[in-house]
Amino acid sequence: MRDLAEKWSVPPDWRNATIEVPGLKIGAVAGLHQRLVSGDLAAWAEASGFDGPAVGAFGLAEGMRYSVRLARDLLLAVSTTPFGMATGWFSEGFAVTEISAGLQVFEVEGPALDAFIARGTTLDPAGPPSASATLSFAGIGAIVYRRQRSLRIHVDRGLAAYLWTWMETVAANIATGSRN
Amino acid sequence: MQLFPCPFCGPRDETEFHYGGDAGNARPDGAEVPIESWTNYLYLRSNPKGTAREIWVHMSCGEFFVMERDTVTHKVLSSTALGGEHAA
Amino acid sequence: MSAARLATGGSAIDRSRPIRFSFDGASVDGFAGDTIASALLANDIAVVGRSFKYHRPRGIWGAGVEEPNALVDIGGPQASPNTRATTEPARDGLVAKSVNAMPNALSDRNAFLDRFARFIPAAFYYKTFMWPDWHMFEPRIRAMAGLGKVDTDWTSPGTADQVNHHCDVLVVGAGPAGLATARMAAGAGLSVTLVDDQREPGGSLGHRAGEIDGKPVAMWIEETVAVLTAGGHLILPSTTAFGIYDHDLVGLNQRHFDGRRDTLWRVRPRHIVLATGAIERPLPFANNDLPGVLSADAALAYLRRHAVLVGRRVVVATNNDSAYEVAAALAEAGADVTLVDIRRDGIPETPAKVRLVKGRALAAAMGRLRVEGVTLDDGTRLDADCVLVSGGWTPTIHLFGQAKGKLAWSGARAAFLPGDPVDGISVAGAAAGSVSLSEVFADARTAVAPLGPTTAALPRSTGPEATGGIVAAWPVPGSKGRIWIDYQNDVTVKDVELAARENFVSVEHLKRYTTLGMATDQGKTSNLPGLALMAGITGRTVPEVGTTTYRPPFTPVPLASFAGARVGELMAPVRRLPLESVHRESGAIFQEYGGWLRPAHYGGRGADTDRAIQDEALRARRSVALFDGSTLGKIEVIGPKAAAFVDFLYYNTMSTLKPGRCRYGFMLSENGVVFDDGVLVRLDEHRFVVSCSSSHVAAVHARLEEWRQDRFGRDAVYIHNATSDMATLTVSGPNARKLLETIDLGRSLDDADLPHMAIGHGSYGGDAVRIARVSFTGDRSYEISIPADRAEPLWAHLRQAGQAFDAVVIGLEALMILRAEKGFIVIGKDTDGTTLPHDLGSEGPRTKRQTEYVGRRSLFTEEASRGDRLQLVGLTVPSGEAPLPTGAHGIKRESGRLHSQGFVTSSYRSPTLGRPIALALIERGAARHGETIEVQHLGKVRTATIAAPCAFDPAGDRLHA
Amino acid sequence: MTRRYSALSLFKEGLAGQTGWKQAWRSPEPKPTYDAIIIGGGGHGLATAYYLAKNHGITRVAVLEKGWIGGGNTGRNTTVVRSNYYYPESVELYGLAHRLYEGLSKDLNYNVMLSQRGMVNLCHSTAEMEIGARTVNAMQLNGIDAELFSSEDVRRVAPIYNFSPDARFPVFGGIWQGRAGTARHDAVAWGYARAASRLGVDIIQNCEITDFIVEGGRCRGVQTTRGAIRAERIGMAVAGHSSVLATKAGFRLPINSYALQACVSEPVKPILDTVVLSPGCGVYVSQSDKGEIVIGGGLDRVPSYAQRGNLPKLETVIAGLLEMFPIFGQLKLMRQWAGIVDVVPDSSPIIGPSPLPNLFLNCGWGTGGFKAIPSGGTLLANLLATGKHNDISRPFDLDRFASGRLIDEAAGSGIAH
Repeated sequence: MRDLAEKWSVPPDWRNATIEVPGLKIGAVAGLHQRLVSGDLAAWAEASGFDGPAVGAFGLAEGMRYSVRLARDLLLAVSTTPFGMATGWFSEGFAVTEISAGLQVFEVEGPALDAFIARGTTLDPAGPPSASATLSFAGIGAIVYRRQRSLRIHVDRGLAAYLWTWMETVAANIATGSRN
Repeated sequence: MQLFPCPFCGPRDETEFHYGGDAGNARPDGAEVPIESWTNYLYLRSNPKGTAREIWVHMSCGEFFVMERDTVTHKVLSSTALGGEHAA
Repeated sequence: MSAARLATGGSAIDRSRPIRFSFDGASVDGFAGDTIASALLANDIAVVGRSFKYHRPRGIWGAGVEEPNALVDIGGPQASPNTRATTEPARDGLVAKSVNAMPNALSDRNAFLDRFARFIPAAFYYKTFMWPDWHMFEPRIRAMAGLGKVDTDWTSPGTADQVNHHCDVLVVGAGPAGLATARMAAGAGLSVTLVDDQREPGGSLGHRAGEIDGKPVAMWIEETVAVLTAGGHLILPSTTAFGIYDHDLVGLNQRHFDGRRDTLWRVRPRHIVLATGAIERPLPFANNDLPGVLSADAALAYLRRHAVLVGRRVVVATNNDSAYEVAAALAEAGADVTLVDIRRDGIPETPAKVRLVKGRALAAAMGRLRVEGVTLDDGTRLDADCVLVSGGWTPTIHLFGQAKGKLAWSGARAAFLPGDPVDGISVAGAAAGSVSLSEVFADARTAVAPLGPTTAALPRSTGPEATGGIVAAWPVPGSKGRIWIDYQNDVTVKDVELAARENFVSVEHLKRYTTLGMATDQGKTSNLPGLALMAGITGRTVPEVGTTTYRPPFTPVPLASFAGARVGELMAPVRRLPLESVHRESGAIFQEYGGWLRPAHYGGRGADTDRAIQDEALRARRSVALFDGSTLGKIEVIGPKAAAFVDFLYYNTMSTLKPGRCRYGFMLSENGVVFDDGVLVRLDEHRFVVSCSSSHVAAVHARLEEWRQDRFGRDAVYIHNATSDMATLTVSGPNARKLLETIDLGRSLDDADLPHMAIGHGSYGGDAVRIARVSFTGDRSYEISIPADRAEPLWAHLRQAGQAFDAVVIGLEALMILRAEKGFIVIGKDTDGTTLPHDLGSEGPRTKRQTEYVGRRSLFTEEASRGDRLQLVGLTVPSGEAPLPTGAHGIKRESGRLHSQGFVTSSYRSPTLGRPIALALIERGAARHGETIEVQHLGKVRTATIAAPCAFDPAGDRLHA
Repeated sequence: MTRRYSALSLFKEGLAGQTGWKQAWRSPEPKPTYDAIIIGGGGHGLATAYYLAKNHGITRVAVLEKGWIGGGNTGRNTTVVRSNYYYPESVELYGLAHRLYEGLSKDLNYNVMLSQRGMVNLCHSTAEMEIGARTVNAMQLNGIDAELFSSEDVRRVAPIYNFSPDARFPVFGGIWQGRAGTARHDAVAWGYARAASRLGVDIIQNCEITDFIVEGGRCRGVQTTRGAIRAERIGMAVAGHSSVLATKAGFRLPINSYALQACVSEPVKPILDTVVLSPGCGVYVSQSDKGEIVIGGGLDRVPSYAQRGNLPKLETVIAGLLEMFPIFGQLKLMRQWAGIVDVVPDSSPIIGPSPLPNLFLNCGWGTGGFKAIPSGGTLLANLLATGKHNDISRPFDLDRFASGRLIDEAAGSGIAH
């Protein structure tokens, strides 16, 4: 029986992994605190101080702590500092679960960003806003929004290596296409 | 490639959705329900050629909703969140 | 010499860049800008291929995508069988070979088949080869099949790029209609994407005369392209719109000529303009398939674009006005031209230096390997080395048809035109039946009108205008000689007559019976003449006969374009463990299990595999084992009605579970079948964690979400899938607690504080950890869950501390042995899609539970209550025998035949017990412990004795040892 | 009399310009009454008519076809014939069809080009090999010519498969059935039509059912676009549209209609001799006698009656194909189409009386109807002639959904659903 470790590429060390081609720079974002929050989102906002609007697909997230809308009653709270709140059920009507280690975050930037997006999803980034930032990207479910001039992608930790290989392939395609 | 309107997210690619059966197919509860009712619930389908009312789930955001569409022309007629909530 | 390159001219070729390629082994010279076809013509290579069935010699017919004859196999890294020579750029060093010809197109050893043509008409194979048996004949017939050859040594030069694209207006075709439409749409402030399958824009303007806004057409094209480019609009040359799919998604295939694979574009425009032009039809006359019979328009294209004069003594046959410009141009270029028009009246002025024969049609072309002359229908014989025909124009409305647009028959145009408008799609130019540039530009205005006012002026045709003036000249029944309708598939008038005679009169029957229109050109030149002939034979009108369905792709599209990057690793992703790198360093051998890449065992390759696994299992029982169980599902159910919710979702009552405790249970499908099993953890009053099987996480999550929204209400309970947030490290074995007590986990591990089936909270290195005392091995076990990105130090610590206890790291294979010794099942392995909970010995909830749960009613059907259901058992084998093969069936002998009475689901050698063990699903098995049955595998029969599923520590003492 | 088909008659006709052939089937005007009506002029309907006449001597039979015969799934499928099933009930059903196929060309005097070049269902892991063994053992017990192939065996029958160690879905082995293969789909429909017509059956094309005539609680005939046609025994075999007719007849079926896509490459010289199915890649593939690579995959995701191909599914299927056969990366897609299939929860057909007396069902074949045409016809003919099941059709009655006795081949492969 073949050892499949030989077949599947070794997942990179996210601490220093980068993809760089003309027009595109891709890296992993470390150290973000992330939580899933469901239920009465207004009550959550009041209790937590996450009071900005929750961004949808390709929305622009701003600040040190922000919310990304995943579903009608579900959001992802993202912060560069610890939350300082418990998880579980809150009598105010919301539920909180830790997910910091569960979602790997990548950041993509550069003049070829539009070309990169066009290869990842059929959703039109210039189209009408779409309320949830979860969408099918590179053939898998992902959370996709903008942060400053780059694109942030959160993906299930188990699929991060797949997305990385996909991004390497696509970045190479974009680079070859623009060279010709 | 069809575009289905998720009541929450708006139009998304058909690959983000999963079909969930006939709308209005109420589940009869209990170990004693007549087997005909249970069989109807579990297996029998309207499967209309033309306008259909169906349950769909938008797998990206997890929304279950009712969609009316034409099974021949693939024209989407409406989509409504379960519980009567509509997208803002 | 008949065809030749002229000394000057040729708008498409660059005489400063000569190229050389090979065709059928011969060297062919050309210039950059040549197609393979134009270069072959320039070298007077008349026979370029052989037809599919009769192996008739065939020459180039057209100059575009409609080409039925000139197919070549291209070799090398860009290998592509059946490539149209008329659209393939000639490139230096390219190797092309004719298809379906052995050894080459000129002298094909199967050419003799044509002499037997009368015995092998359309569909002859249905009528013969039945005796003695089709199998006797098929291999030889099969060997004749196909056109080009697959290069078996070829390796892929990479994957195709795929791009999603959005725009306001997609214009298909960059001829006069497309260019005008694009420019006016751009002037309306819309984003425009303009695609064309040629390398240069212009369409028919590239070789037809005209003048726009007082300028030569070339200038107008250049200016229009410049306006579009400056406006940031996308122009894609060498790009074919091959299909319109649901909700107006348009598929494009873009060719590159730099070694890259083609690019697939998925375009979602707000509006589509089809400016796809029209394709010239052949005329019916005997031997109309001879090399040297060309489309008149193609001859003009070769002349003006490639400076190739296709013949010296040229007969131009026509039923419409468009061939007059061709005749004039060829005469001008030095050919001796006779124009034969079937019409007598209403015809254009005879061009200079052209002989006109009016009111006459061609009866036959003569010649063996190429045209040597023609006879007219009055018997007149004309010498010729080339016959150019124009049977009228078929608008290219494939995409309109694909979009379910209805077609309308136009007698005046002798063609189907787009009928009732289709939302979101306009058709303009020749595709809409327009002939003159003025009409074409009027179409462009109509096409963009619904899109809003435009600042761009409508172009004006200021030169001579083309006229139509067609008199239909369809093939007619009873014609003399062999008249080809479908060139590539060798369908003649007689074949269509035969189909009609045998009642294959429906247009779809005609197509399938004769194969008309089913060749690689998909009938672009043959469909309309074929159905017009069927109309003539059956006394119907052409629209009564109707057309066949238009299906994608418009022209063949490389399979690689559809696959895109989905090759190898990217074709179907596997999930990766947080500790994969650590396991790699530890020498783990990985396998794929349920969509995860996981260590199967550590060390031991090839022949040593089994020993390594046995060793891991044995040592796990002796002292303590470490196992990475991170794939186990961890779906949180939180909310005020969480307890009622899990009660409904599980077969077992779960609401009675106390906070801090766990319970094993089944989830059923509504048909009662066991869908998943696992441990439910109750963290507190309102919070549960569903530990589902690794491969079922997504499906279980979806089920929970569905019942939540559909039955319990959105605010009753919330579902969070946190599976990947934590790694789960399992410590199992008699010394499990001792090992863990050497590590500070921030809490007591005393059995009073953390009994079996309880969970406790602790910490490690500042991180909160959750410790669950559940066991899949039957030994005392602790599952420690820690944030996935912090698991590495704990794992290292466990391994280091484990050395004192002779701890062993085990992979999934050893775990499978350990759990099977205990009779613990794996869903989907020890169960199938018919297994009900009571088949697995779990009868309690079915008989006792009074509350509702998923799948409940299905447990009381006639089938669910049968006495002879397959039930989970253990199987033992006689001492000294090898393990039973998994998948072997228990058999019984009834009425002289063998029947299955169940099968082996799991089977291993147990190192601890020193004997094989097996789990099986056996008919009435639960009541048959001790009974010996026969077991068959691949024809061999053995015996086995039915036993309880649990073979090791049935009392469960080791959980507490 | 229709001329008998043979090499000799073809030769004689060749000398006479092929002008002496008669209609393959007659196209008569419908009569007001028949002994039996069969709705649906596909393979199953035409076969039913043929076997009614041949096996039961009932020749006053009309086959009513909405469009043109063989124009539904019979003319749209990927032509695989096999009987490698797990459960004894399925083996009886498909085994009967397979045996009838083996004699069909001679029986019908129409060459249906049954090409028994074998089929392999690949196994891509140890776990799949174990299921493969379970399946092969069950088939062997049920009398099917199944073998468990090793990876070397697979290499022998499909040498161009991707045997690279880096293949996404490496081959561990497979389930082989040597008698499996393909048949020419159109010829099956036309052969049955010709043979049935010769026995007196009226084949009425362009005749759409608009309603059922129900009197005294029983079905007594049908209203059609060509007038009322009455009979006391009515069978329906309208795969893909079964629910539409059921609705007209006043009942529902456990069926959803889905598009099943298929596509072919351009024709190339022979390169693939057998039928190969890869569950991992989600593709089955063969090469036709014309040289086209014939490609099929799973169902579309969206219930539909639109007979058109769709892009996402096509992309998935082609990606799977190229993973199986990387050298097909040279080829081009020539044609893409779709048929509408009846999808039943247990993926087995429904054969038997309908809730409306006198109306009998032959539906629910899912993606596998073509291979079952001879038995579907035989069994529906038996039901129409006798009003009763025989042992082979009994397990496939509609009543299995209430009793729970489903015949779920996917379940037999360990799939819980």
